[in-house]
Amino acid sequence: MSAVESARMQGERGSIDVSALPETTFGHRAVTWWGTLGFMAAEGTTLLICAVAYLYVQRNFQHWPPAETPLPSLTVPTVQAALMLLSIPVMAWTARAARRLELGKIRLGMVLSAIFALGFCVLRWFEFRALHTRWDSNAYGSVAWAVVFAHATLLVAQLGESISIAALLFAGPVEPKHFADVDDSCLYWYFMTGSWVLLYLLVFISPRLMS
Amino acid sequence: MSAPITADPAAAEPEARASVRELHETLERTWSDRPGLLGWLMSVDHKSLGKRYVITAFVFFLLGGIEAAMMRMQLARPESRLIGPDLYNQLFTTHGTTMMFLFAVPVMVAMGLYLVPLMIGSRDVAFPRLNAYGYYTYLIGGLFLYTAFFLNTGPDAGWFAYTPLSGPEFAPGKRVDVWAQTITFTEISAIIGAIELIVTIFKQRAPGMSLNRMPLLVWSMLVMAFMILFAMPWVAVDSQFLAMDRLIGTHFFNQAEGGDALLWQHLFWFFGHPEVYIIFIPALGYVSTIIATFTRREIFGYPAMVLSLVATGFLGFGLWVHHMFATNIPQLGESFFTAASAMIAIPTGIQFFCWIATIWGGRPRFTTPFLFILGFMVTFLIGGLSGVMVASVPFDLQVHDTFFIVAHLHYVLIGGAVFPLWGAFYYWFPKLTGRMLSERLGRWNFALFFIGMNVTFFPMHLLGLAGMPRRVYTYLAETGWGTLNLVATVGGVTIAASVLVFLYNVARSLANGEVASSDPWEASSTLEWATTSPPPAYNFAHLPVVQGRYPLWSRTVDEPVVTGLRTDQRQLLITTLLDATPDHRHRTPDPTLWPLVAAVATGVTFIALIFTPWALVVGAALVAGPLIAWGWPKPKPGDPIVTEGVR
Amino acid sequence: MPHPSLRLALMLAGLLLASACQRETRRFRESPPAATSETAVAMSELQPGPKARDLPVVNPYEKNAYAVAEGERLFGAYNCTGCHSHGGGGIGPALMDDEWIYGSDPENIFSTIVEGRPNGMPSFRGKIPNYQVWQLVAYVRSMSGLLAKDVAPARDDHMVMAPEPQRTQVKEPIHAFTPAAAEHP
Amino acid sequence: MPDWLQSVLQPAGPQAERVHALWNFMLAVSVIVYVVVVGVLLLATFRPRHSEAELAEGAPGERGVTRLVSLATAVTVLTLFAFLLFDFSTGRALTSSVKPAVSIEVTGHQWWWEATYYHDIPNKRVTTANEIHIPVGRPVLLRLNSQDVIHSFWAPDLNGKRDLIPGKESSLWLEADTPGVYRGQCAEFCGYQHAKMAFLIVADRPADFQRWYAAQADTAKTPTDSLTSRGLEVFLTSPCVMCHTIHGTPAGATLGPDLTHVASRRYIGAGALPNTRGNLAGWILDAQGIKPGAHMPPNSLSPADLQALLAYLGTLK
Repeated sequence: MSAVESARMQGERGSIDVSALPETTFGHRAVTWWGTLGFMAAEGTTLLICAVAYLYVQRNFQHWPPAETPLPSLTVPTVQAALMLLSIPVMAWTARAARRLELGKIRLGMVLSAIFALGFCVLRWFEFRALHTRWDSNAYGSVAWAVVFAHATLLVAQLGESISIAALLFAGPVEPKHFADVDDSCLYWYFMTGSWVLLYLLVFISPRLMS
Repeated sequence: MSAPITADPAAAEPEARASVRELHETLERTWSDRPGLLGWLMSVDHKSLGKRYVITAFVFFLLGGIEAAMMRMQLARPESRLIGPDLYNQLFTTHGTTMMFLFAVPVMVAMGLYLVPLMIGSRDVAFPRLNAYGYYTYLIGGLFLYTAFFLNTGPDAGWFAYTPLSGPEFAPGKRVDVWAQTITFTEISAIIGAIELIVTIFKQRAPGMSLNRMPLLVWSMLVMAFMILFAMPWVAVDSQFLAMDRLIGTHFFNQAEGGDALLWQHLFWFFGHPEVYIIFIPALGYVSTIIATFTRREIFGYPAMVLSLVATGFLGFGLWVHHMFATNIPQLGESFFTAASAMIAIPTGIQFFCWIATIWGGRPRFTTPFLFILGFMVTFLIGGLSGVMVASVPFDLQVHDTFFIVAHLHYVLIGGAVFPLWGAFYYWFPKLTGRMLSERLGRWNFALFFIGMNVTFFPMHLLGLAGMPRRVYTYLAETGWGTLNLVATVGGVTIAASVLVFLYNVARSLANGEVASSDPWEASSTLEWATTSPPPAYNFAHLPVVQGRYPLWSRTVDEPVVTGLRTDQRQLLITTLLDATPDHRHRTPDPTLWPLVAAVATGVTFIALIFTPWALVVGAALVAGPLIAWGWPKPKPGDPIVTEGVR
Repeated sequence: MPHPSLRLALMLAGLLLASACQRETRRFRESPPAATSETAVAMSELQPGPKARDLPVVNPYEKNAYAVAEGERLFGAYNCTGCHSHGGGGIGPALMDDEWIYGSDPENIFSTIVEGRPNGMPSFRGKIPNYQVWQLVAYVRSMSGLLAKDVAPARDDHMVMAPEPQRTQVKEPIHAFTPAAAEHP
Repeated sequence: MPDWLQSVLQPAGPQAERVHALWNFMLAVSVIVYVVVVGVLLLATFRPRHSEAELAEGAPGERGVTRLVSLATAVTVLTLFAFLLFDFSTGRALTSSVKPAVSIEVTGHQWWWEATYYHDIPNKRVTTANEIHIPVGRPVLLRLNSQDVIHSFWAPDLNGKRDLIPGKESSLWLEADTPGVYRGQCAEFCGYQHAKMAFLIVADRPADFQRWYAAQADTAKTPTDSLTSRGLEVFLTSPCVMCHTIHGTPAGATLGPDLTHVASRRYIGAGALPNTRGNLAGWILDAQGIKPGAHMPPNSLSPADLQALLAYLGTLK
């Protein structure tokens, strides 16, 4: 309660004057950060469920992938994963800039993130082809597509967010809170890329270890 | 007790009075909705949205009840030809779906969205526009289900929609797709509601309301929100798998192509069991609140109560397989889930004992809310005990999927959730509307409901033991089930009567009910009773400062209040997570139409998805527009604008 | 006189009702569709009085998902798969393409089933109730994409033999050419 | 309590008896718990407290209450523990691993039951529907499969239920103590006629069972008089032949129940109707009026043909 006490000192008698408190904060202090965290929890659960389905269905197959289905090819997904890891420091840099309220830098950062996200989406298209199976050929195809697709929705969402934030930073009236938005967007970015690395290991590497 | 915190114009000296009135007017201008229908549609106020949420959920409760009544009519006599199997299957499926997805969970979330900001002394939820989006998504989902139902496209594979019966081969047409998409709608709104509650409770508590001073209801809402966050996605994904199996020919549940019918059941029940506690835990919060008020005693053993809530929340995730005992699962697994299912009785037991201790120590006032709480304890206990019984595998294999289970689940859900909820309606109705409900009618409502509920569902225990399976549209006369079914139907009529009494009571009170003071129950302990009934758009003229678990009881004369929040724009006070010390001021958005537009776009997308997968592509674009418009800033003069080179 | 927008809404509702109900009704107690004599197609060109085209037969099941699903079930149950496989063909001709030896109209297929055809197609006269034949007709036509997507069956719970009717491309049905025309091309 | 057609409370086999004992135990304990808790609750609510003095004196101190609550919790835990012990012992007792006297393959269909008794000699193999005969006092193993959707096999008087999941064979032990007829029905929602998907388990004395088995293994008797032979013709030329088998005749379709010995069964339509000539006629002409949605189509037979058919089916003992 010390903060309350001190706040009361400066305020009029019997009241806490909060007019001196800041209006923009970052990280766990800000509500939007917690909101982002909430959505990450829900979407993370969704990805987890797809992974569970993938492993559950596996028990019905002698061969994984099934006999006549080739292994998923590695090139594109690996490039994708590498690119994602590469993008993390860029976003970290952007986040730092945002916390220092450096408009110029975060403009650059969000443009870069938009480009990255666009690249991810394009690569994702080829990742679907890299599975060498169709969603409707058998259960293996279904779960493999499900995992990759579920994560694709994150990519598309992030692409939309990056583009609109970038557009806002250039065109729109920038308010202080938008620095916090950029910061949260970076947080989401870590989740998006990090979760893919795991799913990449599951869908593209684990079948190799099995066969 | 003591005067409401809202500075009362009549109190202070003339000039002070003038300034106070000015303060109220400015706040009113800043926080109230725009006038007219458009303003109503644009509202992002947690109170007006919360009220709509509760009313919508209650309407769905009535619809579900009507379906139940029709089923009871059909089952009243053996070999009855009132309703054929086709309609009957749609009825019980829609009844279950409505009660679980359109009533029980939404109404609990709605009560939270209305009450929590008031109880923790804040002015709105964390993300008001998201809140509006969540509500409209839910509304569209519900309307969608019922439109389909009246178009003879009501889902007919059971609210659990087991594959392959719900799959593409055995469920032709679009009925099951309607079910799957309804689920998606309600999951989205529930998850949004959960995030709202978590963030609001974490970051917006009045100064001094540290975690260990949070009202028990707020605790229960917090636990419920976390359960929703981690349970709901399971059924959302599951139902999407089903929709894909039916629309684009995937094989998630097609045994012949390596899929698995049991995968459906595992994913469904991993949500389905926590669901029960999502419905039950907020009810525990109502019980604690109401008991405290009407015994004038602090709930005994606050730490034990909180720990029990949290424990229930965790254990709730460990029981899902006890819905699948009949499907050849390994012995070891069975034993584990039996033990877990029995264990969850312990935290509930602890809370029961604490409540009894509280009542013992106090002097109860037998108001309608308190009666409903007594009704809760007497009926729910039966459901709890039969719950421990069905945790046993051998016994469950006998009564699983029989009317014994129907009896059990209704004792748990009606006894455990609807009784407290009804108590809550009577308790908070004055706060929501500013008018009291009639106590006399309230007693009738309670008596009829209590009798009707037990007459309807108690015989079903025996019916189940006598071999009557669930979800049968009729039965042979020689089974001997006729009498008990008739009794149950009579009970159903009694329940209907009690509901009518309630509706009449509400109508009467709204028309010319006794006007409610800010604290009509005298001795309420939580902050929502510190402001007028109904609360002003801004909830509190000065945000309160909390000095105990029961702030209105521990209040002193020169109670400190919060000053210095801007009154000319919507500003919230954000406090720290653990001990709620003031941290910063948060600008919260003004009313807008975009959440509604976005919700409609979402709705169109999901409904179109029943017919073509391409709806996803079109829909994504369709939804993106409103979302961007929704987030795009419209600064007013005087708002800080950042320009190049800011530091 | 209701408000125009209201009238529009009512019209739309009516439309929805019509389509949805046609698709979703489950009619268990079937009386065979009217106007469907077992021999819907004349075996002879000659007819009394002035020459007139006989009216096309409407198969009420082609807008009803349940009936088409029943057709699919019967297609397997009565072992049509034995010769036609799952539409891919084998001993008998393929049914999922747009080639129709005896025409793709409902009445042509009906009489093919009831009367049988030379070189192998047996006659099911008296063995399959009329309404079930019409359900089979609807399903057979769905296999070559001649039915609305929201009515045509989706995948069944077996190994994938052929793309499910729901996603077959709609093709222009080739209409019946009479045996006479067949003899003198 | 009335004498139910099928009930958990009138066990007729060792498995059901054990579960019944478990139920009695749990019921007794639950009643005690309920009475005590509600009793204390009512006392707490209505105990006299006219004056502050009475209010205070009736209420034990903080520590006293804490002690009481902890005690109650401890009792709860112990009770649950007792439940678990009884439950696990019951569960273990039910998983017997003796050699079955008879092993029957039961297949669930929408909406009837097919039962096949395998035999070393192929033509001694018996297929019947909706009426399963077992020798009394012998452990019987059912191997459960489904042809379409999930069903659940449940004969409450004999044992708990077990789901029939397509593509996943499951098994269930049965044993009847006394000769008699025990009814059961599908317990997992399986579509339009889930309500009318019943079966009978007939427990015969071993000798009677052997006699029954021999009769069932036999082919249908060939019609002797003109009427019944006419009936057979009707059967073979009407839709009947598309779905049903009668061993010893050309009829060999397996979509519907095997009718080789249909006249020997007590019910038709999976427990929908007693097997009388009149009911059978109604069933043949308009099954949809009795079981809407079932796969048996209506048949338009001339009165003469119908009589002949009924006469013939009547001979299939």
